[in-house]
Amino acid sequence: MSGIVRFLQGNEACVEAALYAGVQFYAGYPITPSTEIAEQMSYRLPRQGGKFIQMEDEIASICAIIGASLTGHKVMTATSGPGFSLMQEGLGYAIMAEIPCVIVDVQRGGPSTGLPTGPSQGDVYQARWGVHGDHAIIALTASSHQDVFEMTVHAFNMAETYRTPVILLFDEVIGHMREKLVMPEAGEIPVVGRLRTSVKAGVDYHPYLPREDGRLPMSDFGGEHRYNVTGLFHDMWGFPSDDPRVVHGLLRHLVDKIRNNVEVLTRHKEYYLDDAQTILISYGCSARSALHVVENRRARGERLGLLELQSLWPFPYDLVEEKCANARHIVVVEMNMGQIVRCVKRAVRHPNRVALANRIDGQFITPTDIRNILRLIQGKGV
Amino acid sequence: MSGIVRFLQGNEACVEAALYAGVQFYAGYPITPSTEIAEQMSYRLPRQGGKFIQMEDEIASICAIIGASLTGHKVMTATSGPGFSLMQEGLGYAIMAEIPCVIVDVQRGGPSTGLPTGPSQGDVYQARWGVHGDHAIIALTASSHQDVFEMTVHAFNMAETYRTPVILLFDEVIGHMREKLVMPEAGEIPVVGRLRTSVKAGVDYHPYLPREDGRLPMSDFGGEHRYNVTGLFHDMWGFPSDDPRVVHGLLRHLVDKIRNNVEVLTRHKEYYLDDAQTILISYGCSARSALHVVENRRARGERLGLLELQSLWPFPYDLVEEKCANARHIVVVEMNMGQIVRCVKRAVRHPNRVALANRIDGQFITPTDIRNILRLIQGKGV
Amino acid sequence: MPTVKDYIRERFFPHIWCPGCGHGTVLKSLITAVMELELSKNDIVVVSGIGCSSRISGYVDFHSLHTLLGRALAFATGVKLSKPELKVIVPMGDGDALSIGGNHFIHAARRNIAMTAIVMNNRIYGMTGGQFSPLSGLGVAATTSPYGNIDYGFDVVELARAAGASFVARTTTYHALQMIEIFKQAFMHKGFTVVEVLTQCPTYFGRKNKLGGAADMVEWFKKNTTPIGSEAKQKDASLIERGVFVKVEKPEYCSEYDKVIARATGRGA
Amino acid sequence: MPTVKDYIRERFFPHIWCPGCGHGTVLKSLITAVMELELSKNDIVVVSGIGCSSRISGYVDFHSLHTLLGRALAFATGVKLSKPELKVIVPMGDGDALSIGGNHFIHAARRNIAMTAIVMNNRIYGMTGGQFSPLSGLGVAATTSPYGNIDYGFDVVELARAAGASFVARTTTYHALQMIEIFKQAFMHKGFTVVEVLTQCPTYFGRKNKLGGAADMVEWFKKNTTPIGSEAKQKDASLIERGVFVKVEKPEYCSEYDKVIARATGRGA
Amino acid sequence: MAKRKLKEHHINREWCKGCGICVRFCPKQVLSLDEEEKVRVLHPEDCICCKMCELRCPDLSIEIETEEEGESST
Amino acid sequence: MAKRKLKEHHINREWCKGCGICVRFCPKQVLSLDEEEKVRVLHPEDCICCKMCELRCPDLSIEIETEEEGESST
Amino acid sequence: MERCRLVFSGSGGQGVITTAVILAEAAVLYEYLEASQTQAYGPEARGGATRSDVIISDSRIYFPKVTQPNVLVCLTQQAYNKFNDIIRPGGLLLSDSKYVKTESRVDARQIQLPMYQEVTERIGKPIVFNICMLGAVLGLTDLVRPESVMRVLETRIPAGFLEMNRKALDLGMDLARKVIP
Amino acid sequence: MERCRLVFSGSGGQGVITTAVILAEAAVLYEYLEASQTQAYGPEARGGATRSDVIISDSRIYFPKVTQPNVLVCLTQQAYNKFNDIIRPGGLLLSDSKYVKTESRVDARQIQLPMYQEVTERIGKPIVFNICMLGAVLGLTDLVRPESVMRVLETRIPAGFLEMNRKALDLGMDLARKVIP
Ligand SMILES: Cc1ncc(C[n+]2csc(CCOP(=O)(O)OP(=O)(O)O)c2C)c(N)n1
Ligand SMILES: Cc1ncc(C[n+]2csc(CCOP(=O)(O)OP(=O)(O)O)c2C)c(N)n1
Ligand code: SF4
Ligand code: SF4
Ligand code: SF4
Ligand code: SF4
Repeated sequence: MSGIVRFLQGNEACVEAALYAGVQFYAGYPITPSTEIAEQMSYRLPRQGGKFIQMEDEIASICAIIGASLTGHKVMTATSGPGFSLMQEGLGYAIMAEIPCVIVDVQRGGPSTGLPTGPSQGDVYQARWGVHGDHAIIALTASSHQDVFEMTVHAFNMAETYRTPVILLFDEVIGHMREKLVMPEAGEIPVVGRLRTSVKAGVDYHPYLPREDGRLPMSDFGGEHRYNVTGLFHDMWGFPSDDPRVVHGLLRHLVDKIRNNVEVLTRHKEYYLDDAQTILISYGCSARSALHVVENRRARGERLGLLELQSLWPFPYDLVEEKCANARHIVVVEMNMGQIVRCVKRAVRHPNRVALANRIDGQFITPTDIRNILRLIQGKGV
Repeated sequence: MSGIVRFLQGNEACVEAALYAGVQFYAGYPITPSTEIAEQMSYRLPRQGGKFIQMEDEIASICAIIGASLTGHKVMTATSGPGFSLMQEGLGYAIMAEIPCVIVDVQRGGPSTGLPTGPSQGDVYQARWGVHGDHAIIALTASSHQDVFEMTVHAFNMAETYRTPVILLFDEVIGHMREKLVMPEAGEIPVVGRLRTSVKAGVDYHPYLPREDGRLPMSDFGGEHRYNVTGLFHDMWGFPSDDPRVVHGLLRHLVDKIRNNVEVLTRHKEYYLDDAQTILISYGCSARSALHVVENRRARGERLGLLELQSLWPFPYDLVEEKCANARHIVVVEMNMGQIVRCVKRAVRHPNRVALANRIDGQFITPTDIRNILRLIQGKGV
Repeated sequence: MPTVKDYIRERFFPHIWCPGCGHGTVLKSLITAVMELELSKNDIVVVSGIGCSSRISGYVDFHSLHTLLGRALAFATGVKLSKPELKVIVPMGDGDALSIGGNHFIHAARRNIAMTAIVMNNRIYGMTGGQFSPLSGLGVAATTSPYGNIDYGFDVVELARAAGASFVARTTTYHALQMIEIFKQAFMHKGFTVVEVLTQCPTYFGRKNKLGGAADMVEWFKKNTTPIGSEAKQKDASLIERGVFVKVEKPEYCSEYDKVIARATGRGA
Repeated sequence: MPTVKDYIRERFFPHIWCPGCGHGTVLKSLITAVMELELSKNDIVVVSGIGCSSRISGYVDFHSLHTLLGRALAFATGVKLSKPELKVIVPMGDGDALSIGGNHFIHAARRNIAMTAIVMNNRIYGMTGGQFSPLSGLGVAATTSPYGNIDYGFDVVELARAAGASFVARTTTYHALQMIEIFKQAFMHKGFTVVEVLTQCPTYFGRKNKLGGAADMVEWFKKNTTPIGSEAKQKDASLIERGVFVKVEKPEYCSEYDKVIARATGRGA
Repeated sequence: MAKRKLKEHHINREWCKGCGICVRFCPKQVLSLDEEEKVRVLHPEDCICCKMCELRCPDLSIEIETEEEGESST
Repeated sequence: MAKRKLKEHHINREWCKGCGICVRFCPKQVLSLDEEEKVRVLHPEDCICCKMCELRCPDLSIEIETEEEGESST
Repeated sequence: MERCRLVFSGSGGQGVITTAVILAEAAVLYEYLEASQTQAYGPEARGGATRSDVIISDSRIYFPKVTQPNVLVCLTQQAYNKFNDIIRPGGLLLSDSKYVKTESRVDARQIQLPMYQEVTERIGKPIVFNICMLGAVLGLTDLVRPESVMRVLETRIPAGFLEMNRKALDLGMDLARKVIP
Repeated sequence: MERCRLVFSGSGGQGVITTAVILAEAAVLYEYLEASQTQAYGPEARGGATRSDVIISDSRIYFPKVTQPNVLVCLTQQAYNKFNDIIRPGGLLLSDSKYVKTESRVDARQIQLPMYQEVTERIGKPIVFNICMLGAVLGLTDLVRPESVMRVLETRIPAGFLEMNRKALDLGMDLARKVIP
C-alpha cells in the first residue's frame, strides 16, 4: 500500500473505488446520507469520459443503470432506505435478467423517513428479502474507508462474475466521517472486467446458458448478437417461457449461483479469535466501537475477540459456526433491533450463548455502551 | 352459518368480507392475479356510498388509502408482487405513522414480472422484511373462500385494534378459483370499529400516546383535534423529534405492540395432530393439497396430521413448537424455495426433523407431489 | 380579530429555515389568505412531502400530514376524495412536486380534484444540500451539475395546463400581496389548482449561483417578472410572467364521484 | 431486397395478440419504417414495458429489452445515454406510458433525449383485461368504471409538448402509410419524439363500449380523425387531428453531455 | 417508376386470424373471408396493388408481390 | 375606510434572523439591522403602514400595529 | 353421488368457461353440492385452446385442479388434440361433430354430437352453442337438474334471452338422449 | 504523541467545520498521523450551534466521535453554553472574546482571545476568522506545524487568498503565544 494518501469521507472513498473498478455510468437521485456519492460522481465521471445522470427518482435510477449495463458498461447507483425501498422492483428485475450492477445503500434511521441524519444498520434484512419472489442476493459492508474501497471494488467484481446486482450496505457514520485512505495502486486489487461472449456473429448466442464454469458471457446491446432481455421467466435466449422445466431451472440457477459460492463470496476480518472466550461479531460502523473495546480489553489481558463480517449476504453460516465453536459468549454488535444476530443464532451450535449488543435511538453505539452490555452478559451487573 | 350461499372467486370473497368489515375507501391499480378485487370494489363500493379510485400506480394507491384512513375511514388496497414491491415505502410510512389499513397481495410467480398467471407463495418474507428499517408487521393468509372471508375481516379488525397496516397474503389459486362461500350473517364475525378519542375539543389530545390497554385512540382529520402525522420519528403529538429517548421509545412501541401480542394475533387450524407422527405444516393454496393428502392417508390409517397456519407474521413460534413436540417428521408444504420452513426450523426442538415439500415451477403443488416427497422423507424411496 | 399567531404552532418558532429563506414568506402568505377568507382551522388539511418547503405543514395549526418525498398529492387525493368537505392545501418543493412527484402532479391535475398545489420553486434541492431540480434550468450551478446544468427545466404553468389543472397561477416572494390574492382565489376554486411561487434559497441556489443575499434574490424577482401580457413583456421576452394563467370551470372529481354513487344507488341520474 | 420477415422473429408467430388487435399493425409499420430507412438491425434497441403492446419487443429482430410496467423510458435513457450511437425505440401502451409511467414520460421529454416513444393508445388496459386508462376519456365503459368513467383523459400531444418533446405526432392504425411516414421522421429526429397511434383493442375496449368488431373500430379512426388544421376540423371540432404537431430543433441531451465531458476534460468549450 | 402490376397475393393462413380488416378496406373488394374465417383472394384481377391490406393486416399475413408493368413473371 | 396610522412596530427579536429583506424593500427606509443583525426600527415617524415588511418577513417577526387616523392610542 | 371431474375445452369465443361456471354454480346453489371451478389464465389463454376444470362432489373439495377428468368436452380440434389423452380410461369424451374429428385410439366413451349444426339450424343463434353443449353434458351425466341451470341463467342473462337458452339446453339434452337409450 | 480529541463549535457561517477538516487533513497528509473528523448533520445543523469532532493520534482511531474533548473551541455564546460542560477536566477551552462570556465554574484551562476583533482590525476580512482561530489552536497545542496547514490551504483556495490566510494563521499563533509564555 505505497499509494497516495487521501483524507476524505467514506462516500468519497466509495466513489474513488468505483472509478478504480472501472465504473462508467452512474444514475442516481440525492438522498441523505448518500448524496456525496452522486455529487462526486457528477464531478469525477465526465472527467474520465464516463456519464452521470440525475434521474427523476430512484426507480428511474436503477432502471437507467440496468439499461446502461446492457450496453456493456460498469454501472452503479447509490441511495438510502427510502430510495432503496423504491428500488426493490428494479432490483428484482436485475436479479431475474442477470444484469451486473452495484447498488449502494448508505443506511440511516428507519423505518420510513425516520431519522435522515441518524446512523443505523436497519436495512440488512431488507437487502436480503425486499424483492418479491424467491431470489438470492450478494451484500457487502465495511467499517473503515480502506475497507469501503476494497469492498466497493469487490462489489463490482462479484457483479460481473456472477451477472447479478450487488448491494453495498454502508451507514451514515462511515459515509460521512472523514479519515485516511491510502489509494491502492493500479493492479493492487484485481479488477474483473465484463466477460463477453466469444461466439461469432451469425452463430447462435445464448445469453442465458451458463458455461461449464457457471459464468454467462454477455454481448453488448449494439453488438452482433440480438437477443431478448425480460423480467418474465425465460429460456436460454431470453425469451418468455412458462414451461415448468424452464421456470424451475431458471429459479434454481438464480439462487444456486450465489448459494453454492458462499465461501468464495465471503469477506471477513478477525481479531484475537484463537483464544477468545467472548467473541464479538459486528460489521460496518458498529465494528469500530467493537474493535475499540476489544483492543482495550486485550490490553488488560481479557480474552475478547472480534469477528468482523464484511459479507452479510449470502450469510457465512459455516464461517461463523467454526469461529464461534469454543466461545463462551457470542455478542453480536449492530445498530438495529437484532437482524444479523438471527443468522448468528442459526449458525452457531449453542444459540443460547448468543447475545445482542445494540442501540436503536439514532445514536452511534459507543465502546462504553458495549462495555456495559458485556458486563451484564457476563453476569457482572451494571 | 345459516347465511346465503354464494359461488364465487376468492378475490370476490375478499371483497365481500371487506364490505362486511366496513371498508369505505379503496384505491388501487390493476394487476394479475388481484385485479378482480379492484373490479368488484369499483362496482360494489359506490352502491354503499363508499369510494373507489383507480390511481396512477401502486405507490399512489397505498398513499391514497393512508390519507383516507386519516379522515376516519376503513381502507384497503390490493396488488401482486411487482406492485407490492412498489408499495414498500408507503407501507413503511403506515407502520411509522400507525395508520390502520389493509393491503392484499395476491401472490404470483416471482421474482420480477416472473409468471404473472402462475401460482406461488414467494412473497412471504418480503411481507415481513420488505420495508427499510426495523419494524414489525401482521400478515394473514387463507386456504378456502370461507377462510378468505374470515381472515379479511380479522385483518380489518387487527388494523384498527393495533393501528397498523395488515397484509393479506393470498395466492393466484385462491384468488381465481371459484367455490362455495356461505356468507356470514351480520354479527356472526365481530367487527372492530375505529377507536376514536374521548378527549374533548380544546383539551390536549395525544395521537401517539398509548392508553393503559396499549391502544391509541384516533381523531379524524376534519375533527376538533389538529395534530401532526409524519414519517419521521415523532413525539406523542406527532411532531418530529430526534431525542434519543423518543426515538428508542417509538421504535420499541412499534415493534412490541405486535411482538407482545403474538398469541392474540395467531390464527390457525389443525387436523389430526393429537397422535400424528408426521405433521404437515402448510398455508394458503398449498394447505389444500396438504389436507387432501392427510385425509387420504388417515382413511388408510396413517398417522398424518396437518397444522394450517393462517397467521404468518408475527410467526407463531410457540404454537409450532408445542404442536410439533412429538412429531417424528415435520414437513412444511409451501410453493417457494423455503420461506416459512426457516421459521419452523427455528421454532421446533429438533430442526433436523423438518423437511420441505415444495414446488417452484409455476405449477400448483399436487397431492401426488406431496405424497412422493413424503415417501422420500420417510425413507421409502420413489 | 385573529392574528397570524393564532394560525401557527408557536412553540416551534423560530423555524428551521435559513435566514432569508423564501419559504417563510410563503408560510406567512398562506396563513394570511386563510385568515382573510375566515376559513375554520378544523376544515383545513395541509399535506406536504419532504424537503425544506414541506416543513410548512409542521408550522401551521391545521390538520397536518407530512408524508413522503413526491407523494403528497397522492396522500392528499385520499384525504380529499374520502372527505370532500375538507380544504386540502399541498405546499411542495420543486423537486418534491416535479421530480419524484411529477406523476402524481399531472394525474391530480388530470382528475381536476379540488386541492391547491403550491409549488415553492427555489430551483434547487434545498434539504439535501443543493442538487439541481427539474426547475433549475440550463446552465445553473448545483452540486450535481459542476459543469453547468444541461437539463431543460419544466414550465410548471404549461405542464399543469396541459395536464388539466383548472386554475394555474404564478407569483413570487417579492409580490406578497399578489401571492395572498392568488392563494385566496386558489383555495376557493372548485377544481385542481396550481400556484407556482418563485422563492429564494440563498443558502444553496443563491450561493452556488453568486446571486448575492436573500434580499438580492428577492430583488431579482422584482426586476425579472412582470404581469401576464404586460407591455414590458412585449419589449423584453426574457421577463417571467406573473398572475393567473388558467381559470376555467369544469366538473370537479369529487362531485363527479357523487354522481357515480347516485347512479350506483339508483338515486337520480 | 429484404422483406418484413427479415426483421421479425418468425418462430414466435402467429403472435399472441387477439384477432384484429391494432398492435400488429403498429408492429408492421415500425418494421416497414426501419426497412425503408435501411437502418441496421444491430443499431436498433427496442425497449418496452409491460402490456399487450409491450410484447412488440419480443417480435422484432433487434436488440430487445422487455422491462417493467411504466419504466421503459427510464431503462431506455440508460441505454441511450451510455451508447448514443444506438437508435432507441420505445413502444408503449397508454397505461404503461401515461399512468404508472407518466413521470418517466415527461422527464424523458424534458431532457429531449433522442428516443422515440410510440404510445399505442387503445384507451384501455388490455393485458389485465379491460380497466380504464388515463386516455380512456369521460364516460367510457371499463371493468373498473362500471358506472361510466369520470376520469378526464390526457391529451398526449399537449402533455408531450408542454413537457418539452421536440417532435410530437399522432396517427391511427387506419392510416398505415402516414404511420410509416411519421415513424421515419421520428426515428431520424435528433431529440425526444412522441408518436401517439390510435389503435384498437376489440377484445376489451371494443366489446365493452359496443363499437363492433376490429374493422368497425378501424373505420371509426377513418371517420373521426382529420389532418391537422383541415377544413373538416373547422366545421366539426369533435374530429381528432392527425399529423406532426411539433417539430423543433433544440440541443439533444446526449450531445449536450458530450459538451459536459469536453468541459470536464478541458477539451474544447 | 413504371406502374406496378400484381404478381401474386401471398396469404399466410397460419397467421391470419380472420379479423377482416383487409377485406373491409380493400378499395376493390378483392378479398373475403372463407368458412374457416381466413382471408381468401376472391378477385385477384381487380387488385390495384395499393398494398393497404398488407400494411394494415395486424397479423403480417398478407404480402402483395408485384412486378413492373410489362415485366414477365418467370 | 379612514387612513391608517402607525401605532407600533412589534419586532420579535428571537425570531428575526437578520436577512434584511424588510430593510431592503421598505419604501421609507424605516428599518435597519443592528450590530446583532436583528431588525431595528430607525425612523418610525416615516412609516406609511404599507406593511410590506410584515408580509415579506420570512420569519414572521414583524407586526405593524396600526390605528385609524385620529384614534388615540390608549 | 361420487365425485365427478370435468374439463371443458375449446377456443376463446365459445363460452367454454361460462359453461363451466354455470354448471358448478348450479350444483352449489341449487343442488346443495360442493363444486370448484378453475381455468387457465394469461395471454396464453387468449389465443389457442382455453380450458376450465370443474369438480362436483357431495364432500368438500380440497385440490381443485383436474388431472384426469371423468368427463372431457372438446369444442375444437386444437382442444381435442391437446387434451384427449388426459381423460380417465373409460371416461366420457364429448365433442362437436362439426369442429372435431375424433381418433379411435383414445381409451374413452367418445360421443360426437352435431351440437353446433343443430343450434344454428333450429335456433339460429350460435351464441347458445355452449348452453346446448351443457344440455348434452346433463343429458349424458345427470349431474344437475336442468332447472338448476335455468335458475342460474335467470340471474345472469336478460329475461328476453331465457327462452332461447332453455331451447338450447333442451336441444342438447335431446341430442344426448338419442345416443344413450 | 498521545491522542488528542478536539471539538470545534460555533454557528453556521463561521467555517467551524472547514477548520476541523483542514486541521485533520494536515495531520494525516503532512504529519503522517492518524486523524478522524465527524460533524453534526441535518436541518438541526442549519440553525443553531454547529459542531465538528476531530481526533488526532499516532495510532489507529476506531471510535471517531468525541465524548470528552481535551480541546474545546467555542465561537459563539450559544455553542459555549451548549458544550462547555463536556470538556475533559483540565482540558483547554478556547473562545473568542467578542462573542463569548465565559463562566468561572467550568473546570478547564479557559483561554479567551480577541480573535474576531484582531482579524477585522488587522486583516479586515472576517472570512479568515476561522483560520485565525486555527492558528490560535496550533499556538496553544502544537498539534501540527503551520506549514502543514498552509499546504492544505494551497490545495483548497485560490493562490490570491493564500497570503491573507497565512496572515490570519500567524495572527492566531501570536495571540496564543502571548497567553502562554
Ligand atoms: C424517496 C426519497 N428520495 C430522496 C429523498 C431525499 N430528499 C429529501 S428532500 C429532497 C428534495 C428537496 O428539494 P425540494 O423538493 O426542491 O424542496 P426544498 O428542500 O428545496 O424546499 C430530497 C431529494 C427522500 N427523502 N426520499
Ligand atoms: C407494477 C405493475 N403494476 C401492474 C401491473 C399489471 N399490468 C400489466 S400490463 C398493465 C397495463 C396494460 O395496459 P396498457 O399499458 O394500456 O397496454 P395494453 O395491454 O393495453 O396494450 C398492467 C396494469 C404490472 N405488470 N406491474
Ligand atoms: S436550504 Fe434553502 S430552502 Fe432550505 S431552508 Fe435553507 S434557504 Fe430555505
Ligand atoms: S386484449 Fe386488446 S390489446 Fe391485448 S391483444 Fe387483445 S385486442 Fe390487443
Ligand atoms: S393490395 Fe389493395 S387492392 Fe390489393 S387486395 Fe390489398 S387492399 Fe385490396
Ligand atoms: S410598514 Fe412599510 S414603511 Fe413601515 S416599516 Fe414596514 S415596509 Fe417600512
